Amino acid sequence: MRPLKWERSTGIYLLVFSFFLLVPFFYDNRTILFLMTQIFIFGIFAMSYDLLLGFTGIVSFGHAMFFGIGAYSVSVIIDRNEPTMGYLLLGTIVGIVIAGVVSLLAGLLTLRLKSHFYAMLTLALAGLFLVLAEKWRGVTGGNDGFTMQIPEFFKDRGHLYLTCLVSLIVLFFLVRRFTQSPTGRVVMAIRENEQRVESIGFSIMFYKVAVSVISGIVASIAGVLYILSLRFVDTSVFATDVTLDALLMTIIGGVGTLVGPLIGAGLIEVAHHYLSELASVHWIFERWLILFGIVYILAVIFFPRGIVGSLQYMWAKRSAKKKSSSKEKDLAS
Amino acid sequence: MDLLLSLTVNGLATGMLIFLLAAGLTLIFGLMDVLNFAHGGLFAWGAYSGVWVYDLTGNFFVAIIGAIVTGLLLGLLTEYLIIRPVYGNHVQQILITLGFMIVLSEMLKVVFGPDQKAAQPPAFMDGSFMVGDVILIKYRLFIILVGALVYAITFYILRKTKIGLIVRAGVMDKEMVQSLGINIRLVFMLVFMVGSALAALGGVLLAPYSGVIYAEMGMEFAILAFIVVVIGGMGSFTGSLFAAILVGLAQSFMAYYYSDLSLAVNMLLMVSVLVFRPQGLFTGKG
Amino acid sequence: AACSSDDASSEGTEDETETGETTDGSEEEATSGEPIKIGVLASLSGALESYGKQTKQGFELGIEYATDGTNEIEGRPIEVVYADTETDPKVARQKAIGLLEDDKVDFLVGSSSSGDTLAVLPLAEEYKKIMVVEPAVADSITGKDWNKYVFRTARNSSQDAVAGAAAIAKDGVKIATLAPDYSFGRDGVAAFTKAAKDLGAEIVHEEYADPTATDFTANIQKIIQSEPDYLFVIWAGANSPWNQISDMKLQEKGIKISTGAPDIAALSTMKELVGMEGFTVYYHTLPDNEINDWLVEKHQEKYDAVPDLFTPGGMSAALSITEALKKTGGKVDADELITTMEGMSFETPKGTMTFREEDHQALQSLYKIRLEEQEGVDYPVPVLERVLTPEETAPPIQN
Amino acid sequence: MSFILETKELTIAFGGHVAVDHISVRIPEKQFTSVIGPNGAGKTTFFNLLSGQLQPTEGEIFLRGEPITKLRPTKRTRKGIGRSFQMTNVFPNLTVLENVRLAVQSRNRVRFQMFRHFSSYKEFEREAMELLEQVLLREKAHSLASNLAHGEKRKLEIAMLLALETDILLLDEPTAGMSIEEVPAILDVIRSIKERGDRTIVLIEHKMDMILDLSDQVLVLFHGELLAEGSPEEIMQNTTVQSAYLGGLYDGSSA
Amino acid sequence: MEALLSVKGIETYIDQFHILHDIGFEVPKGEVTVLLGRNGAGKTTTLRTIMGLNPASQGQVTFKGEEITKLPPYQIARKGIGYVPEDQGIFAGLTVGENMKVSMQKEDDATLERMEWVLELFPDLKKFWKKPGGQLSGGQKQMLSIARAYMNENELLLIDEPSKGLAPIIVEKVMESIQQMKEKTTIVLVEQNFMMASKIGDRFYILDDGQTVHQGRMNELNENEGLRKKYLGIA
Ligand SMILES: Nc1ncnc2c1ncn2[C@@H]1O[C@H](COP(=O)(O)OP(=O)(O)OP(=O)(O)O)[C@@H](O)[C@H]1O
Ligand SMILES: Nc1ncnc2c1ncn2[C@@H]1O[C@H](COP(=O)(O)OP(=O)(O)OP(=O)(O)O)[C@@H](O)[C@H]1O
Ligand SMILES: [Mg+2]
Ligand SMILES: [Mg+2]
Repeated sequence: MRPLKWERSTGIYLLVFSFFLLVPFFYDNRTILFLMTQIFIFGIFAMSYDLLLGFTGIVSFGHAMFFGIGAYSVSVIIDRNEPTMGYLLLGTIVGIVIAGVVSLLAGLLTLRLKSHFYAMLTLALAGLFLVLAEKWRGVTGGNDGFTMQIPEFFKDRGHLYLTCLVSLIVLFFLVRRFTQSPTGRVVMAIRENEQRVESIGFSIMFYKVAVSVISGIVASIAGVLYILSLRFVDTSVFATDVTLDALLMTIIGGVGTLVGPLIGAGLIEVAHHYLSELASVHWIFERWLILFGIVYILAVIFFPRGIVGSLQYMWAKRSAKKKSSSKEKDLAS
Repeated sequence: MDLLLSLTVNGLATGMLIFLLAAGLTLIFGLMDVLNFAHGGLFAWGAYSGVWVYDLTGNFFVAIIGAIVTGLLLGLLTEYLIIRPVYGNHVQQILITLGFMIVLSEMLKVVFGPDQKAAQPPAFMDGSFMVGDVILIKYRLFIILVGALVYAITFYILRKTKIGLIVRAGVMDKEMVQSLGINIRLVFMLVFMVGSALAALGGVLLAPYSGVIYAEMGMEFAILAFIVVVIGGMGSFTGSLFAAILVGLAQSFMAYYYSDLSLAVNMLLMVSVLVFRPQGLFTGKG
Repeated sequence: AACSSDDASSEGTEDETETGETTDGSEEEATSGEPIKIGVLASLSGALESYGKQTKQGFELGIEYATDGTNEIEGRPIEVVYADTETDPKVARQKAIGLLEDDKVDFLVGSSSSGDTLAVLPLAEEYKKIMVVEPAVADSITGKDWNKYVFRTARNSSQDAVAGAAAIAKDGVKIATLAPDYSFGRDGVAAFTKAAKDLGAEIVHEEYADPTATDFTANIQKIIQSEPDYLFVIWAGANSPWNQISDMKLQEKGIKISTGAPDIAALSTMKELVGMEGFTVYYHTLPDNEINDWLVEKHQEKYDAVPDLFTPGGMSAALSITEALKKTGGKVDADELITTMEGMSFETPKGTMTFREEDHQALQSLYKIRLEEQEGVDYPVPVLERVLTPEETAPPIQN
Repeated sequence: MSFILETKELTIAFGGHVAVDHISVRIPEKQFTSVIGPNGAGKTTFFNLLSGQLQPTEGEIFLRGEPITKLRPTKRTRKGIGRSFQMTNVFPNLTVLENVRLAVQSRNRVRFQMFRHFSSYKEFEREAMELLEQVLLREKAHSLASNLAHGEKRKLEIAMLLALETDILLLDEPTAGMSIEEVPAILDVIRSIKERGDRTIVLIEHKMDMILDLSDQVLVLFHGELLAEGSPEEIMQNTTVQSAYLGGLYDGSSA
Repeated sequence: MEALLSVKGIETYIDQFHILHDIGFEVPKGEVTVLLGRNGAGKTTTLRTIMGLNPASQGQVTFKGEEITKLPPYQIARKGIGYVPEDQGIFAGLTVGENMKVSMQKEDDATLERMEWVLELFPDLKKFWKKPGGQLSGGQKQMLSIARAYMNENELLLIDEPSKGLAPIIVEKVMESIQQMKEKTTIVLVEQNFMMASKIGDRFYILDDGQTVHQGRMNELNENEGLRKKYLGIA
């Protein structure tokens, strides 16, 4: 029963993903492709956040740090050398390594303690990275940032789109497999009740730190892709706003659902795009951001568990009702 | 010596100001455990409405009362519409309060316009005087005074009444508190309103201090307030006071002695508190 | 705009011959009557909203002025599309792509922040479209990150600094600086220091403060101790040090304050600084020319307010484009436009501006001013001391 | 008789309050030991020390002669000390089945398997189901643990402990709050483990009939100290125990 | 005798789950009414429904002739109904003293008197007055939970498994205290300790699968082995 159900959802995902894979071949509007690319990138980023928040119950207020590490590693290395695939790869690896090390240290330092210490430490570290990027002006250009060339290959809109989408697909299935593996289950148990996990014989530190590292690495990959799509970097990649974006996307989509963050990223980017266009439609929409804020509020009211979470819940509720009503019928007959 | 004194006084004043900003959050986030990202919005509304009333009446104390009333009303609205459905659920709180924050700060622009606005202290508090070589800015002394007063009153209320206990109990187990005959909704609403009023008070007091108010001020200071509440030890009023003063002094001294690091001072402070005293400066109550 | 200098008209003839060579009659036909599209990127929401709006209003008025209200240049109607960058580089790029791909704009204009602008610059090159930068100031826009499609009507940081120095620096004058601790402040001070030293002044202290700071007293204390004649302040954030500068009695201690005068909203926070000497990019009473008179009158009529700091910038950007179009006969081919615009002088509310050939930076007048109290105005008013000529404020070429 | 667990002068103080006070006991292997004592005597704390939830301020613990005082709970569980909790302590938002399956997974030492799907471990699920059957919880296998009634949670607690198949079972009031009708079934489970004779069981209970029925040895804690030690019969006769703990209710052998 | 509390045809849902199907019983003034039943029978949910914590979707709860079905819990509590929840509901972060203080609706002499009585009953509480509730032992928490409910002048007490986790000697004390209170306070008791239930109960109801399946006077149950076997599986 279970594996069957799993197969079906994988099928659906594959179907949806392959639809998106085909998009650039018959639809060539760069604005939309760029928007979609951003959705994929932030989808990856939000997904990495969900791994922390949704699956392990760790809150981070500085997730932007990993995003920024990926972004700066690649852009600095490319900028100082040549815009070739080799340096791109090198930059990516450097980003991954730094993100991994930083998340490892942050995890080791605070994950023994109550969860909000991790949140505070990452907030502080992200702040310090921002200061570093600001101060190390010779390399980073400070707050103004700098533009850079990227390998020819990625200058093609379709290539970039496909690269981001393929990264998303690969990472999504990897992360999903992780959450559905025995290890992933332990991680979820940690979210529920840390102390009890220890007393059934799993050492929680390992798992928490591992999730912190995986999540940091995935986030840094999102940062790399972001740079490829923007060809520009500035200190805003370390800003709290970026973390909040991930947080919002994750929550709107549904915490702990993994697809939720992807849908959340899509929803927020699309809503943002079209709502902001409203401004030129009529002056009444000049303050379109209000509508955007209202979207969040309504989302909580109508989808308290996030979109995917609430749908899953309603689904479960319906099948439970069916079951219990059929049971009642059994009793009656 | 004069220098130290002057740095200390100014640091203290900044600290007190930060405390005023954080005081409301100590109630709402520390005590009631609501992650209220709209706090900055309440704060900015306090500043704008206060300055507006001041421009209208020319009386600073009326302006303060105006801000407090705004805070109370907005607090009522916020609690009822935004917070009530999401007590106890941090994840939902983040989303809904961030949404509301956007609405609040955009509404601010609708009502008061998008430009920054000047704010001056009333004439009798404007300027400074010198004691020896130490410059004492009048308005800062006033801030220190108000800060101390707010601390004393709130501390007294939390100590001497059951309100603090009830709120803490309500956060731990809402159902049980209700089963004991306490209308916890009402209590939460009142405390939230007071927290909002404190935010608004912080806002209106900040205005003449920095001389200017702008719609984005809310988010900027909310993060600082949040940091203070956490390093103070969640929900501890005394802790917030000390943390705020620590931040104020650190900023002041860092700016003088290691100004290259002043960008990082808050974060460094937070890291050191996390490393050396992870539970916060003070724990729990009071 | 008829009084373009000689070299401009000579370039015009050059153009004609060029088009003559590549003449393609049918194309000529096709372009005329078809609209020319201009995409303007500006922060229309968020922290820099008021700057963005100034640019937008200025640009609108600029088109109106240049076309005498017909909205047509060389028989081609002009369509302007405004896009909100929200002061977010990602959004800026997204909107720019939208403008280039969907709206098929022929020109880009913008934007309110340097980051947004830098994120868009490569697109200008990629799509081979002229981008007129306004009012972003970062030197790197016409420096390290420049490409040949980029022209800037806004003054850059260095020009500001040079103007700031010109306002106060003299032989033997001791100056301390106060600036926010990020690239805007650091670059500004570096440029200022150089310019001031060239004028013989001595920089006795450089002080940098947290750009989000509320308390500046410690920084000011250090400045007092360095005993300068002048304190030159570079500040851009909404939070400002003015109150505290006055509270710390700098003026009474014989330290004069100088800074670049900001827009009107921010001027209202500088009441304490009446008497200050400094410079400004624009204040509506400063320039003395017809275009400015027209601008002030029209702006007053339309928005019931005087034009603000960046309004003439927006107008200048529009005028630079219309001027170039007049010269190319309404053709929007980028290479042709580049040759036209390089070295082109054009009239703006701030007088004549000239795009320098090397880096496409518009050389322009800035104004040495003094803040004075004026009856009926609730902010200190910048009063002209001296026009700082384009030559005087020309920044170094950095690309 | 060999001893599997031994404590030497085991002590823990919370602030000034000494909750476990220099306790030296030896728990015989494959026997049934009960711990009784008034509320707050230190029984649960004693368990917490044995299982590693708390670190003693003084004293040592040996497992089969090997010191384990410094080990974390995880390690102790892997070495064979399993426990149930007095205050129900499960994974609330996982299903009942998943709660138990995690314990089964732990026993099978599947810890870092990141790339196989958990549902491919069919045998875990089967085992978990069997355990749920034993504790009369099969029907609730797919409910969330948070939706269980109190007594049901207690049963789940026991199932999770059994799933670990540790050599030592520390049971902290397993039947508290369990209904009169269902206690016998749980008792049967415990008894059958005892009768298999390969496990060491330590039980905290306030139900004297259970103690009398099952124990080989009884430890009595009082104010953190070891007050008495002996066979159930001896303990019941002990007048101090009677007055301090039993009161009038158990003067004979009431139901 | 008039019923102080009467419960009629209660249907309660928690989320989508239908937990109580038609529960009905009467609680006469001055008596101890015991609810019995298997784990998961719905005893706790019944008490919670009376308290308004899981409001009934159908049926009526009447207290002193007044319908309280739809009232919020705090109003129900203020009408004079005290509740000792199954999970004790201790405020872990508050000290024992603060836990007691929060629960006092009034702070008059009568309350202080009752407090003295309670502290005598459970001296441990006095001993650990300043200790956070979360650090108490299981039994101590249970005592604190009972003690809190005794602080107010309640006409009706709903007590969910008070003897759970208590040493025999304390169980005895709790029983005594209930006996003492009976004059003023009517009690609904959920209890698995049959010895205790049978000693202090006047009347019993047996619940099963969210329904009341049997009722009677306690002494009938004590005397009738068949009944005990049938419903409770004990001899
Ligand atoms: N974490 C702790 N901090 C402080 N004191 C504690 C802590 N845990 C237990 N205590 C105290 O230690 C004493 C022993 O508690 P313990 O839980 O071991 O009792 P117990 O014998 O299990 O009682 P019960 O039968 O009521 O469960 C109690 O007085 C309790 O208040
Ligand atoms: N929050 C909930 N969600 C779903 N089902 C629940 C919830 N709480 C209880 N139940 C179910 O309702 C039924 C009745 O539960 P209740 O707690 O009332 O039983 P009880 O008679 O008190 O049992 P016990 O003796 O074990 O305490 C049980 O089957 C339980 O699984
Ligand atoms: Mg215990
Ligand atoms: Mg129950």
